[in-house]
Amino acid sequence: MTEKASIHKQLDWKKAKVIVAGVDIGAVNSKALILLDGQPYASSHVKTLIPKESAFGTINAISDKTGLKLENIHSIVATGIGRSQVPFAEKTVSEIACAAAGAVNIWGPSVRTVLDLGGQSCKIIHCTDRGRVNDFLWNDKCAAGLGRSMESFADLVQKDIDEIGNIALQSEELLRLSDFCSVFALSEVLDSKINRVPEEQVIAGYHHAVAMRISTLVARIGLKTDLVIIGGLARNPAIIKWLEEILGVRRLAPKPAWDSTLTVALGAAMFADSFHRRR
Amino acid sequence: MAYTLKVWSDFKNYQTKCYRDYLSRASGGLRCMGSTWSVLAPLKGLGHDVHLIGGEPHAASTAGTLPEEGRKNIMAAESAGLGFHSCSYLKLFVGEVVRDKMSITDGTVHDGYPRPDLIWTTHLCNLHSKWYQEVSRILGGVPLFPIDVIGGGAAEQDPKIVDYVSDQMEEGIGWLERVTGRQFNDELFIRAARNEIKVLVLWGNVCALNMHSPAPLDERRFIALFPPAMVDRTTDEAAKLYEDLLAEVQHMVDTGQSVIPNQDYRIAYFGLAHTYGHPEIGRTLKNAGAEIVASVYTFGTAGNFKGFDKDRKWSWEGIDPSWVGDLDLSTRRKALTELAKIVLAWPTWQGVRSYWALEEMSKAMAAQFKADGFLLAPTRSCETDFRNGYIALQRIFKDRLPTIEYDTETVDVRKMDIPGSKRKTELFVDLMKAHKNKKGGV
Amino acid sequence: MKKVKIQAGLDAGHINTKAVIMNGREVMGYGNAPTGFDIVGAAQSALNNAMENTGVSLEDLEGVVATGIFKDIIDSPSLKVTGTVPEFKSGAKGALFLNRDSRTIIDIGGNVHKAVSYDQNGDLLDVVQNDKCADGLGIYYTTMAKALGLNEQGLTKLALKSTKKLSVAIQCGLSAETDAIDLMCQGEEIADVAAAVLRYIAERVADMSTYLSLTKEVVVAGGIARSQVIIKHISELLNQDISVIEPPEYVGAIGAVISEEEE
Amino acid sequence: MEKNAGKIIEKFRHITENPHEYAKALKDKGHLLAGYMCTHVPEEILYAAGFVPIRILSAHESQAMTRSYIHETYCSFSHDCAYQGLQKNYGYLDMITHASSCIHMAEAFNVWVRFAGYEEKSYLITYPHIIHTKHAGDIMVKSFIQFKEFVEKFEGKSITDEEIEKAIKVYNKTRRLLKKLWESLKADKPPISGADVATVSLAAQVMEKQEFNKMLEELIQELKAEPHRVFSGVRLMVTGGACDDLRIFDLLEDLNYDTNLIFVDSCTAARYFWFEVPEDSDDKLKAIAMGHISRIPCPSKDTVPGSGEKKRFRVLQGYIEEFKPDGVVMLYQRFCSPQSMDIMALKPILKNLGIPWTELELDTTVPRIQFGTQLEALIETINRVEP
Repeated sequence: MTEKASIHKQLDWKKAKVIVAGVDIGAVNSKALILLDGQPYASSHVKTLIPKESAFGTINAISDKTGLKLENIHSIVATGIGRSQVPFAEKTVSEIACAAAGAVNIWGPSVRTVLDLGGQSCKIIHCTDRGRVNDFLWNDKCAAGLGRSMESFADLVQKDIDEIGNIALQSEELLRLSDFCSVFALSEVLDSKINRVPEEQVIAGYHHAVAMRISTLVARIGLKTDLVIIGGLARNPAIIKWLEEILGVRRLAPKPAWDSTLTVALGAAMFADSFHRRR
Repeated sequence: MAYTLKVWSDFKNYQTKCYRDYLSRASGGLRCMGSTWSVLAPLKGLGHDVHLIGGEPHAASTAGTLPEEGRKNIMAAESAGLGFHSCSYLKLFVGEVVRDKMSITDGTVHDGYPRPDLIWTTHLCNLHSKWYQEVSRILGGVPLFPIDVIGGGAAEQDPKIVDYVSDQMEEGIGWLERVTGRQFNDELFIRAARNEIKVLVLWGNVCALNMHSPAPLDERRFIALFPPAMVDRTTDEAAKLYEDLLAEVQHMVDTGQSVIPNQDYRIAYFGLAHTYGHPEIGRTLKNAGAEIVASVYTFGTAGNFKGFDKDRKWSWEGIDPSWVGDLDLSTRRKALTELAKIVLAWPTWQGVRSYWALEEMSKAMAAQFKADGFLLAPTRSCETDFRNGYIALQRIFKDRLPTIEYDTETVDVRKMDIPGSKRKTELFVDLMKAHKNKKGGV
Repeated sequence: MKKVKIQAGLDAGHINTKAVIMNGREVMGYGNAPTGFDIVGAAQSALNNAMENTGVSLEDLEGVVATGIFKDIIDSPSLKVTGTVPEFKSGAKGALFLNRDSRTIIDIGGNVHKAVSYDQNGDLLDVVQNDKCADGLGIYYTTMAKALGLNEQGLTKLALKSTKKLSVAIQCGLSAETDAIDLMCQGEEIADVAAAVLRYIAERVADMSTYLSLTKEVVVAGGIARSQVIIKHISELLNQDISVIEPPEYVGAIGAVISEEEE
Repeated sequence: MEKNAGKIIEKFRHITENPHEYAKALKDKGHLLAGYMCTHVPEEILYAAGFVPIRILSAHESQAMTRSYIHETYCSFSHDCAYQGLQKNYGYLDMITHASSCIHMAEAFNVWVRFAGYEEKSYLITYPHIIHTKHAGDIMVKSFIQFKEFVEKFEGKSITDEEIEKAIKVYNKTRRLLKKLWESLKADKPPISGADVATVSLAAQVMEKQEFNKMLEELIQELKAEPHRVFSGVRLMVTGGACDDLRIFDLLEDLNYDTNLIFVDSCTAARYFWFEVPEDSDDKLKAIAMGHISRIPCPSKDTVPGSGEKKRFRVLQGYIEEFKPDGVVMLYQRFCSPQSMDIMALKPILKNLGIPWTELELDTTVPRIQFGTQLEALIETINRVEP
């Protein structure tokens, strides 16, 4: 199971009064985040295979590096699609509420819309300056799996998932592909080879189609600024570029101190913190 | 040598004139919106200055003349919340209301959506009835009167349905008077009624002439020639247009001329316009001399034929136009009853609720138009008979005639299966060749 | 005595390009390569692969017959393409050559699937191809194997251990995938999820084949046909025993050579 | 000892989950069974002729074999109902009927008639698509007369007015009892769970009505004496299309937060029985038609002539006032066209009433986790949850 963990060297969990954790089991990746007295201490990323195993995987990745064990953590909240498979979680909170809380914590109280581009689903969340959700929209079934389909697309064109966005940005022109669903788009990508369409135009075209589909979903619930974009696809520069272009709104830039894919796990950790304090 | 129709430009100008008059509210008249699948003549009882716009022909011609504009309208409708699987004609039309713009057949885009005074429409499929409900809602409540036509096989021979439709139209006339504050003029209404029935009968005759070999017209021409019968078939000009067209096509038949001289393979077509018309797919058919000579969409959306006889056998032969002149339309009720019957007799209404009617019509089309192949193009997210029952039709035709089915869409190219349709069209041509060689013993 | 002629068949499909080298009507050896985006390159390496496996050099080849979706694209001189054959014809000819009693071939390709019925000479009777929502069965098969941390054969082995019948949505690969992941997150056994995934593929293929009047022997081709779970389920749905042609991936390439050879 | 109410509910649930077992038992007792697809069928006519009307429902197991009969973007409820016919799972039905409503269910009915051997044992009732008008009533009467003639010819026995009146009274009793059961959910702490009430309503559509009335009367008595399950949580109201999947109703009350399912506006629940047929009128079929006109309109039958308004929303706002939901769950079949248009118009109304909502796209399968997350996010929105 491929995993990676990053630790805040200056902090020492043995000295912390309150240790809480947020565990976000996503469709494609699972993440965990540890807070020591509200300070981010350790985080881990693990590829999701069997949700239960990935849950333990996120904690083990951290304990291997820090010695921090499950029993040392005062309160754990699980979220994400696999949250019911985290036996050691005290409570679960939806990834919608966690995304809003985490986003406002990272980007500040001006955030009003959080666009979560997860592996399997895409959610648009309206929230208050205190990170409370007041409205949200889940993608319809035909727009499912936009994140995972990007991985299938990368395999089809034999490119690495982390570079595919940059390749897309290099192409001025783009092949117009169906922005209705990924099955149609992927099938048209294959058939585009008949007309010998240059590869970067196909790659740019696919990114544009995904961005169009997401922007239609955003428009259905409305976009209130400031906008924050999180989730796996948020790391793809071409998706961000076209989303900002189509929506006519620039998102808040990612904070250097924060990996945006940890936003939901942070929200869960914040809930764990407040549950612990209220105990 | 391919024949070019003389009446071509008259048809284009007529449709654009209707739009212009509607937009400019020519002579201070009334703007009436609605489905062109409803009876239109009652609206003309309100005066000489009544201008119509119909959802379906407007969406179809916008997609044809301004595809990019059509695409933006569809996206705007989806962004406003219309279902991703709703009919694309509907989304294109409502998208214009959302964007506050309207495209015209002469390629211009008019800023500011012209608000209709009233909506007179029909309940054909669930989307039809709701299409204009949505327009009325977005525009803050335009008065709307829906006629529930129900439809179904041989409905025109079912007195309870004919009376039901006539009763509603009779009540609708009272509503029209209340909403417009105008006095209903029966003389104008009956004149419009006769024109409406005449145009529908004339169009049926034009289509029936394609039974001949060589067939004078093809689907591409039918697509361009039937919109006026949709937009406003109640005027004297419309009746004249179709009389001239019938005369010219009759002349083509008498002299053996055709717009498509090379017709090695005659195709019967159940589906909407837009995929077979795609350049790549159209070229495959043209290179093989395969032409669509009969189609339920262009024939049956606003056209009448002999239709069902007593024992429910269907015929695509035209009705003798002189029958229209002898029709007794002396009272409002009689005119409404004849109008109800003529609309209920449309092939498209027949197939909506009755699979047996769809089967009879398709078998008759294959036989009477001497088809070499049957092309089925169910329209994604369309509710009427442009999808209902098509899939199962393959089971009926499989052993009789080369038959293929592929996914198309009214106007939304995103949901069309261009690569798949191209492959299936190439296969279709091969199957027709193989079938003809085997049959011909070559 | 017919002069013995060494030819190659190249089946350039959406996902994989398959090559076969034949001496007259006798198969000498195979080669393949993922199609990717460089179609000519993929055809070249598939052919090179086959040449290496058979020791036949380019000069020995009297001709290369192309078939598959990209048959008209692989026209570079270095491939010496001498003719092309439509996919449904090469499928029928190849199936008949490998199994004399067969009259219908179900070909599950990487992206599209089709069924072809033919007479005793391999001449076309009828063909049906899948609808767009059912595109990408091959892509879905690979994606789901990867999502469960396995390869394709591993997915089938795992599915054999299934004990509980689960359902995934059936409209398209995307819906089936969404439901499969939801089932895993509900804590369902991964073997049962794998079985539901394979059932989805079998149902889509079987459903399409019901258009043809399946009388005589039905055979299945395409890489996915190696999954005996899918084959078993297709034959249950069609209540017709069906057999997998050996080797299932190369029926098209072989059929291309046979069609040209019979001309 | 398990409380009596619980036992009756368990019995209802068993019948709803094993409708074939129950129907075959009726058949063995000599009953004639008539299947119907949509609830616009005048069941009283069938009941008066001695038939037990049984609604054809889906089996919640996904299959693709109907994709070569019906277009793939038809709702999976129509696909599954069609599949039941092809699989002969309802082989015990003597006859099937359907009143034309949405086009997806029309296709499901057509598959039974054309390909599942019901050509001679079926009847399509011509039914209006705008139901709240006088003209709709007129054509319904004429249609019902023709349907009655078909049933009489099919059975070789005439149907008397007395038999129809008896049927009307039995069915009205079912409607009153169901309404009373649902109205018990208005309480802050309802005596019974919404999921159980939804199960009982679904059972009504597959059971012999007099037997059903007896069981439901007993249940209502038991509940008065001893509430079955009492708690007060976030009140959720469902509005949408047909939903015959009990797993959905169970999920609505099996979340990480306490919830009460307090109302379901769909044809598998309230729209089926929230009306009555006038009793003891001299024209029985006209009375049935008057009852049908007063129903909560199905989305495929809802355009008020003159304004184009959707009458269902007016009725829905009435239920919102009576049942006081905290949130609304829009439940509709994927690909359903009438629903997708209604939802657009319903959202602004809910916004004005300040009631949050979420949409669940129904399919053969229930993605419990995704739906659970959406519902919990809705509750977190209602409960104004923040860290």
